[in-house]
Amino acid sequence: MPMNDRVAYYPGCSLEGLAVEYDVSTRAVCRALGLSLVELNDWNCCGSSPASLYDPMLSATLAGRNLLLAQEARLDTVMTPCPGCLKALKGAIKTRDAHPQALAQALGRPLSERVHAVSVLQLLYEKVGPGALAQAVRRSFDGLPVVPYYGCLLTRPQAVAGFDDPENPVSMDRLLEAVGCAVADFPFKTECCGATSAMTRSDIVVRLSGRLLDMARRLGARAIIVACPLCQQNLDLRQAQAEKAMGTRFGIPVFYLTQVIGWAVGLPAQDLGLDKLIVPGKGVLPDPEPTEPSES
Amino acid sequence: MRDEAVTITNQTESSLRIVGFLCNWCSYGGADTAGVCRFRQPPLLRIIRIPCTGRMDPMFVVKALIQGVDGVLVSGCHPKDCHYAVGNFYARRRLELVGRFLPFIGIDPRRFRYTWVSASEGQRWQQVVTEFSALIAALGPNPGFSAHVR
Amino acid sequence: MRIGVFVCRCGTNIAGTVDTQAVAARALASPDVVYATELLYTCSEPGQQEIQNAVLSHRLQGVVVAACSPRMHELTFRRAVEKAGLNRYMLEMANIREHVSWIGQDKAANTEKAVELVRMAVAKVRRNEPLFGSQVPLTKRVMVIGGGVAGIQAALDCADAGLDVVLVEREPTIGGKMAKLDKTFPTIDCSSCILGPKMVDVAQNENITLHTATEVESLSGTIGNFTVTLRKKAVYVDWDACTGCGLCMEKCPSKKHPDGFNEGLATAPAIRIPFPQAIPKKAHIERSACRYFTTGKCRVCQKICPVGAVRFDMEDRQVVENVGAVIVATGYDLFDPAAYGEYGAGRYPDVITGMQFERILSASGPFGGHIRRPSDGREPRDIVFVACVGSRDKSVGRPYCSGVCCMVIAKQAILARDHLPEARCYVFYMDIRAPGKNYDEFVRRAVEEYGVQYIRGRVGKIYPKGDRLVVQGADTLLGAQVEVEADLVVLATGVEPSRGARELAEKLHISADTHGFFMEGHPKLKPVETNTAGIYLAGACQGPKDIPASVAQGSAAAAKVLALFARDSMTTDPQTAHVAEKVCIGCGKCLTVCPFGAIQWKTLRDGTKKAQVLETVCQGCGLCNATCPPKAVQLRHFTDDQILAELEALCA
Amino acid sequence: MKNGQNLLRIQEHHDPAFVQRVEQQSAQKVSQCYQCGNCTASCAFTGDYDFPVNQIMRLIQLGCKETVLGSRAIWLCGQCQACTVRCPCTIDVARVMATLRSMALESGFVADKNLRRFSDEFLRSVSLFGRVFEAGLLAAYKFRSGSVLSDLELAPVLLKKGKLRFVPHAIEGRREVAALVKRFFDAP
Repeated sequence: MPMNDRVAYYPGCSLEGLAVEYDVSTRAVCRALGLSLVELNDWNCCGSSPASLYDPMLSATLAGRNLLLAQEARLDTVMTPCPGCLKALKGAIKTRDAHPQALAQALGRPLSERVHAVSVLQLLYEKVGPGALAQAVRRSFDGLPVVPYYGCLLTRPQAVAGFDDPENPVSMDRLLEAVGCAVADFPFKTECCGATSAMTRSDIVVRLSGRLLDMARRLGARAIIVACPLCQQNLDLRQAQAEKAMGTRFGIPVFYLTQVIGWAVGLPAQDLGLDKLIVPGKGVLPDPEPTEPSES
Repeated sequence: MRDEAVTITNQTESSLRIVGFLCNWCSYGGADTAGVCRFRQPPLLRIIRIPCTGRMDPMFVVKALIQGVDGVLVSGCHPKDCHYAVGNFYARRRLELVGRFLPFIGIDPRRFRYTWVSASEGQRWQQVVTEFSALIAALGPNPGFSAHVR
Repeated sequence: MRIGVFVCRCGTNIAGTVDTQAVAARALASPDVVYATELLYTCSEPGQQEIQNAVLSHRLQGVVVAACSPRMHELTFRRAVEKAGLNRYMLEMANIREHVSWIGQDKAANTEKAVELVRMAVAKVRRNEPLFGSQVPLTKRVMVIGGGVAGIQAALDCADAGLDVVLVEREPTIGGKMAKLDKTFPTIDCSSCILGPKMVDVAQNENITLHTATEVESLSGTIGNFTVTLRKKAVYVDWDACTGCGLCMEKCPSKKHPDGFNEGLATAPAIRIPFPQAIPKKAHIERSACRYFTTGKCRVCQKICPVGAVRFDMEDRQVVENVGAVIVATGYDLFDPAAYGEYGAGRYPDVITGMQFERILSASGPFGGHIRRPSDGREPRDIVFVACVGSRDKSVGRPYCSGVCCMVIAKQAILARDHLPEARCYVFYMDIRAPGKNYDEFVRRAVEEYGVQYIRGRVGKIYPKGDRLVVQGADTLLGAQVEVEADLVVLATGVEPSRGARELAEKLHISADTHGFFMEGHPKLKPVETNTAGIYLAGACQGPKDIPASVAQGSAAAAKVLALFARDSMTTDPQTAHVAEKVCIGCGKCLTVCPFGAIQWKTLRDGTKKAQVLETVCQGCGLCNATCPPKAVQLRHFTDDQILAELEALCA
Repeated sequence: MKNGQNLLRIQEHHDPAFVQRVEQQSAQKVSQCYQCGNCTASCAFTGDYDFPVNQIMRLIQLGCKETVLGSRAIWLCGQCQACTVRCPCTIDVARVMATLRSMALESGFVADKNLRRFSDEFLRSVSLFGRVFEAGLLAAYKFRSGSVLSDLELAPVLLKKGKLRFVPHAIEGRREVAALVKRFFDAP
């Protein structure tokens, strides 16, 4: 993956609001691990699914404007933590490759072929990697049983995502193992949580998210680790709804991957937005006192 | 089918014996086919392979029943399908006579049966064995000719 | 006698439900048994080695192997004991797998049964004697019955190897079903272009004697030496004289008779050459259609024939051929769709069979290769194909899959779209079965490139509406009833055994399955053999088959014949009847019952007549043995003594 | 079929232009679908659909435009890509579903009014601020869809956690963004 040292950062609208802790922790972790993020100046909404509903070109245009901002800032790699935004950015790149002139016309400027987009997971996995991450650990999770939940968009479809396995991705597993988690083989890693129906059909979301929570509990997970703001909301914010619908209690905290890594490398709780979780997560986190990294 | 197969386990019944005379070209193969298909059958039958039912000497049937075998089953090729063209026609005539003769020497003719099963009819073989075994089990041990004489 | 008993575990196949160790241990209680053991896989090389070692070290004279069916491995173990120096007939098998371990779960009962079967086998082998076959010369000629593509291939392969071949065909020409086909799947090459040269090869090959319009009347003898009586049917034309000029066809005043080659879609004269590429290209008279034969007047053909070949007085005649092997390749016929009254085949002229559509597609067909409706000659716009008409249908006695129709439909739909680009093709199917090389891809092409609309479901009814037909079916994928209006409906009729197959099986002493397809020797390992040595199968007479499979089987059967004929003589099976002259009372009953004429009279010096068995003719059925009043005739290896010994061992 | 249509007259219902349009716009060849059902097997929403995905594909093959565009299924699709990833014919099924949704919207078949309301509110928010203002969007959507009470219990939780901002973040380029959006709706 060709990358400059500096990486363009596209948070996306969710990370300004409901997923503010994902934004905070992503910035903190990247800083701590030596990745220099440059937030795109005056970025706009990627258009998400409503734009593509009306017209795929509208989606490509809205997302494409952000890629242009990166290009103008002379940054080739645009990183976004949100898989929804990532899909839109990659969609724009696909449109650029398939219909370069149509996109250039819509944007008013041509989009360079060098610009590409990655997720924060891919960035951490490929730029830092499990080995280096293990070296940086100051608070080991010490065998905490967790399940990684990638969600449906992060690795699918493969032709768009171009990263990890579409059905059984393992990059997050490896990173979590590096920080000491006992990662269970989660069969619902990429199953849909129903996010698109969140606004219109909360019964569906609650059913699908409840299924994920139930499986996590069966596997003995004490936390679910996610990389998508919508997944996090459905599992965390709506956990109480799922509990009510299923007549049970889960009490499983749902962390962003960046929060877990941040805690492991010794970042303070306030830098990671841990207080923003609805299902409290502090209880499962290891000893707050960071230790010096082991020499090797 | 498998689960419906009769299992005969009780003490008296486990000592029951049926002897089968099977044509090598058809019924013996049919019994093999039933085995390959794992069609369960009661364990009473002991098979003797013969080249053709035309080889069946009526004496074999009589001797078996006199010596105390509880049932005799002869099985060959379907009529008109004899490997040796006509063997089973002769067999049919002779075996028909044997059946009629048995009551005269004091043997229940139901203890003797002949039938036609081809090499491909494993399921039919299972059915024949299961039914005949059930009949013999119902009839109980053959008192035997020698028992009458003594 | 010193007997060894070997009880096979067959992995867990036997040992799973039979205590093989106990069976071996208890075998030692039988008289003469000096050695008994269990083996893991007796048929494996180490297993056989172990038997041979035991034969030598324990000086065994008889061997009992308790394992699978003798139909499976008797030959294997016969060879094994022979290698150790025993006569191969000093071996007996107890079938404790197919007849015991696989059919019962009660281990105690199974073990008891196995013990008894071993005891019976021991009793038998104690009375076995070394047997030796004799050598008989082979007649190195082969008869191929059926001149379709399978038979043609078999005949050509044998002839190319230098064998004399007698090719027998019931119809006046060879070519079979393939000659009627327009194109072949999945390559769309022209059927007659690839078959035609082979037919010509048959005609030109000096090693092939061709009998067309000929049927088999009877067969006698055994492998290596069969005598086949043929009936050459009267064709009322002297084929030695006929040049195939076709003048008689032009002049024949009785022209309106259904043309069988065109599946009744066209008419033909009473005297006819079946089709232009016929081999032999000779005229024959259809007696029922001929004006002379029906009214006693006409003889036009006889008058105009330039070579005077017409012979109204011709009669059927018998021909006898001696051959060493027979290849049966009688092919198939197609199901008569009249059984499906709801489809109206026969009532509605535009509901036709797949073979009729094949003729319509053919340039040599009734419409010169233009697709037209039989009713009004109009080009159809909507063509519906219906699969599984007489296949996979228990209600019409055809529970099996015909195997070829899916591909035939795909081919015909593609060709229909090629001929009529405006036409729309619909296919009602239950499953698409396309397992051959490039077959599924071909079906996908029909769907994706040619836009053929496949609808998964059967057709319930076909009825006329105006000058069109309404095909009422189902789309089970949608769970909906559907209707398609059609101009032409093609029923893909199923494959069934050739007319008269069962009667032929009787004549040849081979078996047929419940549907009438000939039975192969073993479903996996002897696909072209029959249970009668020296008679082989090729093509669809054994079961539905497409062209490549039929051709492959034709070649395979030829290879079997060539392997048989690679030697000059063969060892006969010594399991034959034998007469004890001193006991024989000369009643002659055995001569009467022997189906093979293998027993003849022998006059002793004192003038008394005794029965004598011709061992090379005897087939070993034992009918004479069962018939003989004083039991003078005994079938070797299945003597009364041997069978009764088994019985007594069971009763002991 | 689920919608009560008992008899399908194949030719009458076949709209070849519809098939062509779906194939063109989605860049997928629906005739490649051989109805294995893997999409339906993999779909998280099958139970909520009026037609399972494989039947949607089948209906497209048959050119049943009204049934397809009028179906509820196309609006419930979550675009999770499970069907696309697993399709043995390599058809991008999710993209076909998305295409159908756009076509339905354009042709006036709107089975799910709420989704349309939400999408409209979303794009309105984007046009106004350049970014989505979540709190405003939620309130506007809930109000317009008349489902003010649903998910009401979530609001206090979010408020307590400080996750709902009440002031939209308007970007400098918001007019540029609004123009981008507007052009697509003004286009003929």
